Amino acid sequence: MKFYNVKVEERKELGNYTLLRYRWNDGPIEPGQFVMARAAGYPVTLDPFLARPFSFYDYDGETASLLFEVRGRGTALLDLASTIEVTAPLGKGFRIEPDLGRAALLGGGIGVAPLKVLGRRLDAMGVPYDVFLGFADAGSAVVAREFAGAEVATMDGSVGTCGTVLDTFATLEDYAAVYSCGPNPMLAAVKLAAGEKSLCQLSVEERMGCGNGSCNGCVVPVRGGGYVRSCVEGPVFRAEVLAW
Amino acid sequence: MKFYNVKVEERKELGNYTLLRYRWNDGPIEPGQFVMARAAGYPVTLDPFLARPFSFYDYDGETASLLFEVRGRGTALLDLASTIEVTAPLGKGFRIEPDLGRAALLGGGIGVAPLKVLGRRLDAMGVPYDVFLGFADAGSAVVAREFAGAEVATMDGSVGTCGTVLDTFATLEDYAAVYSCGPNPMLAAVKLAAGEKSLCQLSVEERMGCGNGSCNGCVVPVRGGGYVRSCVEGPVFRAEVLAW
Amino acid sequence: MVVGTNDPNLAVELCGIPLLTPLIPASGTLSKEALGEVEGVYGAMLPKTTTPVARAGNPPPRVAETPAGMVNSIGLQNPGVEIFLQDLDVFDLGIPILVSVAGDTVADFGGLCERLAGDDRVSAVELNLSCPNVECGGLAFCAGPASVEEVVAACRSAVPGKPILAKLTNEGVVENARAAEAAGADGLTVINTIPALTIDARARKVLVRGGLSGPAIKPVALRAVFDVSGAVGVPVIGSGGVVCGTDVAEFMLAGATAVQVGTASFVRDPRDILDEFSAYLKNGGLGAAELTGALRGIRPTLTGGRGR
Amino acid sequence: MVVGTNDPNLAVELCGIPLLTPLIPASGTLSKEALGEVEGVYGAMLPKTTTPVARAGNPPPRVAETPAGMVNSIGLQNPGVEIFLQDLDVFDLGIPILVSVAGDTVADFGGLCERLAGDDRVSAVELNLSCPNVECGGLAFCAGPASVEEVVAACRSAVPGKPILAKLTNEGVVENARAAEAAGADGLTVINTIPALTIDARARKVLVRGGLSGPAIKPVALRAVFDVSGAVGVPVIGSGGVVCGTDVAEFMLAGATAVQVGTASFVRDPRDILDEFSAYLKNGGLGAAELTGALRGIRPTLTGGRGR
Ligand SMILES: Cc1cc2nc3c(=O)[nH]c(=O)nc-3n(C[C@H](O)[C@H](O)[C@H](O)COP(=O)(O)OP(=O)(O)OC[C@H]3O[C@@H](n4cnc5c(N)ncnc54)[C@H](O)[C@@H]3O)c2cc1C
Ligand SMILES: Cc1cc2nc3c(=O)[nH]c(=O)nc-3n(C[C@H](O)[C@H](O)[C@H](O)COP(=O)(O)OP(=O)(O)OC[C@H]3O[C@@H](n4cnc5c(N)ncnc54)[C@H](O)[C@@H]3O)c2cc1C
Ligand SMILES: Cc1cc2nc3c(=O)[nH]c(=O)nc-3n(C[C@H](O)[C@H](O)[C@H](O)COP(=O)(O)O)c2cc1C
Ligand SMILES: Cc1cc2nc3c(=O)[nH]c(=O)nc-3n(C[C@H](O)[C@H](O)[C@H](O)COP(=O)(O)O)c2cc1C
Ligand code: FES
Ligand code: FES
Repeated sequence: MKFYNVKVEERKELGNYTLLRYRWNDGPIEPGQFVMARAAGYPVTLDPFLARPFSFYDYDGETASLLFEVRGRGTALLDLASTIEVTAPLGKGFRIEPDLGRAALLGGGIGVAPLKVLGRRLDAMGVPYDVFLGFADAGSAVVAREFAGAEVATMDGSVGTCGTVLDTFATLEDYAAVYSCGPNPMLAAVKLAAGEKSLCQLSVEERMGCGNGSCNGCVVPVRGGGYVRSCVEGPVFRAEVLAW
Repeated sequence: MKFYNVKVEERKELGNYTLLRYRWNDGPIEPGQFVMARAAGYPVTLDPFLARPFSFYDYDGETASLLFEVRGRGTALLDLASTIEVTAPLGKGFRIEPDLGRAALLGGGIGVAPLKVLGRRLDAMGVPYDVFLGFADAGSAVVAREFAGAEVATMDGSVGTCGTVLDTFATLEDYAAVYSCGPNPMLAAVKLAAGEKSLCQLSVEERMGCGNGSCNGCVVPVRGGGYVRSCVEGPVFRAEVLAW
Repeated sequence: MVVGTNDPNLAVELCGIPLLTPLIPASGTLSKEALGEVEGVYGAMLPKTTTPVARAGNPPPRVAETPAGMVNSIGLQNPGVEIFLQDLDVFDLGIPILVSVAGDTVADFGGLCERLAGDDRVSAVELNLSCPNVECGGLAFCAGPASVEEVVAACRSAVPGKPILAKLTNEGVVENARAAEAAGADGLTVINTIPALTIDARARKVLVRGGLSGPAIKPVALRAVFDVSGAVGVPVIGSGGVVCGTDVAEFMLAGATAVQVGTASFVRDPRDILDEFSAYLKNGGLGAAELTGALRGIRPTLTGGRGR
Repeated sequence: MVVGTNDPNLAVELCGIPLLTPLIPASGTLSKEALGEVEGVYGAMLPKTTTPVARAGNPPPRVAETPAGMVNSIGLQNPGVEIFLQDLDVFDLGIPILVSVAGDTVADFGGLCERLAGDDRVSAVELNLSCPNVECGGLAFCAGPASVEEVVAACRSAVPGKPILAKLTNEGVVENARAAEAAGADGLTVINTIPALTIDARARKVLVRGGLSGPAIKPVALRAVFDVSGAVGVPVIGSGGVVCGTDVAEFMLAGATAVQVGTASFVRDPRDILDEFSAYLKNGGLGAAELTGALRGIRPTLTGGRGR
């Protein structure tokens, strides 16, 4: 897989999360697409060995930004990096059908990442939407301020409703489209809450080896049996496709 | 093995070589002793896996400095580091016998490293000495200016005599003591040139796993058969001890 | 010899098949989606192992990172040989296509080889005798020399017109290599992933039980290639942990005629690996073919090629 | 249980021998010169393998770095059992001393065990059945279950009063483990280094042919520990690539009763590894002994201890 060496133009901390911005004018980016990224250093350093998948948080045609949470060694190194290596945009993003009506954007934890650029796209297309976000605590919830008017919940109750993103709304029935990203268990719950009537799209989170379809590592079970690769068929899937 | 995390106080390029200076006031340093060092990052990064041995280039009681040549990934990373991890001084250095008379210091390539602090010690003890240095080319020979009055040779003849350090003198007979560091083949030649009469000490260069005697990896063959560990019995050996 | 010329000669011959470069994508590590990037990099194409009927593969998680490597447990997910052959043309980049096959029984292997025997698009067949993830497959009945010999012999007679390459696991590799050669294998691919396990200590559960690949296993693979190429006369294809041009050189010096790039293609552009290898050759004024076994003067004989 | 208390309980019992911590220095990776640093870190001491007579070891180079690991070919350099025992007191840090032995024949092993049988300083004997660097030794005649059983049986009767631990290589580890248990081993150390080779591509020569150790082999060692502890009833000591506290936890979750730290002690202070492991336990409100096999509820029985 080809990696591009890019300078970190801006590094900003949004509570527990880190935002990295870098120049990207090599082709369009769809909301929901992702990159494989790591701190620069190959081939001099092989650690971490694999690149990590990150959704695009924002994109203005000139610069793209990633928003991430430091979890293990890969993100720890990324957080310190002044130069990073990224792939071209990967995967299939959110499909937007402009004429459906009001949309709901649901994010769980760092799953909020792809919703920013998705919101921009919806604004541009004049699609009305509401944002519902769930976080572990206040430190993670800081990013919520980037989503004006969002309904927020935290597990520890320190900000907004006490509970998960699913506790931030009574029903999703009034929404023609539901777009969601977060831990898989949350997505399964969102799928249930969204029901059959709406167009529900979920950005799944699977471990990836390559990001370009080569390893068959990132699969999700699909209705009708078998598995498909979330890095090329996804990461965004229509809820009804997933055998969850 | 215990590693100390130290800031790089100064980084200076001496031609092809890099000098790194860091604070070290935790005990004395003998000329010829070495440290195991690597760019900081453990345990987050495991690359390179092993630390590398480096002789002390200089030491003023407050700060110690290393002089190194970038060869592979370990030194490449070290060259970029703003913080490094070093062990306490290791091994046995040069034994100095003040009353012997004039000494000859012979360095080959980066083997010049331990001769700087050795020279300081000889000065302090009032021992007269001459310095003979051999390098591959002018870029490596730049460091020679740190050794006033040194006889210099380069393989490509770009600086000083054309040839090796062995071509910079007619004979070593007049020297009561010979101190040398460089590639092992050069050391073997120095041993021959020094003959039996003088006190000849050689700082050998073997691959090391640990640096503290634990792995038995760094051995040199000794007279009388068998091998001894150069990291604890050396790296400086009396020439006659080595079965070269 | 290419001393002084500007681009070193990268060509090698594998079982009578001329390869423009000694690099081959390791089976299961290059999908059709990624083909666009590899024009001119590889000397032959080698898609993921195919089986008699479709396999859904193992449930996720299927991959886990490890120090300088990864553990995978894909479970040979593939559409089965018939659909595989329908789609094979997409892998046609104008270079020879090698096809990797695996089954649960000797009959499976034989049947697959028969199916491929008549297909002109297939230059050679690689027998995956070593997939550590299909408990009922590869390992189970291909663990020892006896079964290796049986499978290879069956395939040998099933596909008389094409070279067959036996892909071996590290465990017992030298005995298995001798058995494969005796049974008529034209070449050997050494090695497949090494059985391994990863654990998620926080969740206190097994993460992935599968095969280890990547630079971590390079020294093990190098030893296997060195020992096998010293023990057999057929060409050896190195596989295991190649991540840069020097690694390619090391495998060829150890005795490999060609070298597979697998996991590395997930984390680097394989073209960089070829460029680095090319620079290495240029530096030494060598051609790729001269490297094979140069370490000790041994060069596997290139006989046994049934090249078309 | 230690929930809520400030320092978790690190103690474990190995073949009836109480250990203050589950960490043990892997044989051949801790010399007397380095003992000063390890006070309080290890639950038992384990010096480098000793042989009937002195061995000079292999010529340098003996070590080479590899991705996330190293290959060594020391060749069991040691002064022989008599001098070893004369100097043994320096290894007395007030914790149990395990002694590793190796020989070229069954008689060698038996003789070494007899020599140790009467020495009260020795709490247990580890049989190095697996050193890949002594071609005429370990591997050569300890490759299969039959020879493993023979050696262990001989040692069992030679040293009736002390636990014996059979240290196994990865190849064929489960069968060899069953054979060792059947022959009376009280415990098993899994695994030793993995046969490997490094090449200097620039010089075009073999650099080191020996055994691979370090994080690179951790996933392979974890699988061996998991499979072996599921197949035998005696305690298993994990060895292979431990470099941090989480690694220790992973090995114990996989089924290890104690864990050896080898190569990591060259690149880190082993005390940090213990501290990290301690923090892991505290985090989960666990004691070290509770981890063993917790992954699947299996805990090796602690019978067979012949503790003094
Ligand atoms: C399509 C996609 C988009 C993502 N977008 C974002 C994002 O915008 N921001 C963000 O912070 N995170 C995102 N994630 C999750 C992110 O990839 C993981 O948090 C990250 O890989 C963890 O790496 P690490 O080095 O911190 O953890 P480590 O534990 O060191 O990772 C070890 C290995 O496991 C993999 N891994 C560990 N946790 C996860 C996980 N939750 N999901 C997938 N792989 C994992 C790593 O990629 C690596 O291969 C996304 C995941 C996917 C699949
Ligand atoms: C006692 C002693 C003192 C030394 N002092 C200095 C010094 O002051 N300045 C300096 O530049 N160099 C010195 N060296 C040599 C230095 O250790 C190597 O150049 C360095 O280890 C190369 O590491 P690398 O990552 O650049 O090369 P790599 O090829 O990446 O190293 C791979 C492995 O091989 C080992 N290795 C490679 N070349 C050598 C070598 N020539 N000697 C020992 N190990 C090697 C490395 O330590 C590492 O373990 C000394 C060596 C010894 C034994
Ligand atoms: C994700 C993945 C999938 C693989 N699938 C196959 C396969 O289908 N058939 C096969 O023979 N080998 C398969 N392998 C093994 C590789 O072909 C290769 O032999 C091994 O990974 C070692 O080489 P590497 O370290 O360069 O990856 C797979 C390896 C990986 C990492
Ligand atoms: C330099 C070195 C020397 C070793 N010497 C011995 C030995 O004498 N006896 C033995 O049983 N194992 C020996 N080993 C193997 C270790 O004890 C250990 O089993 C192996 O290195 C794997 O663990 P690690 O990855 O933590 O190092 C040695 C390993 C190394 C690296
Ligand atoms: S991550 Fe490799 S196929 Fe999706
Ligand atoms: S480097 Fe380990 S004993 Fe000298």
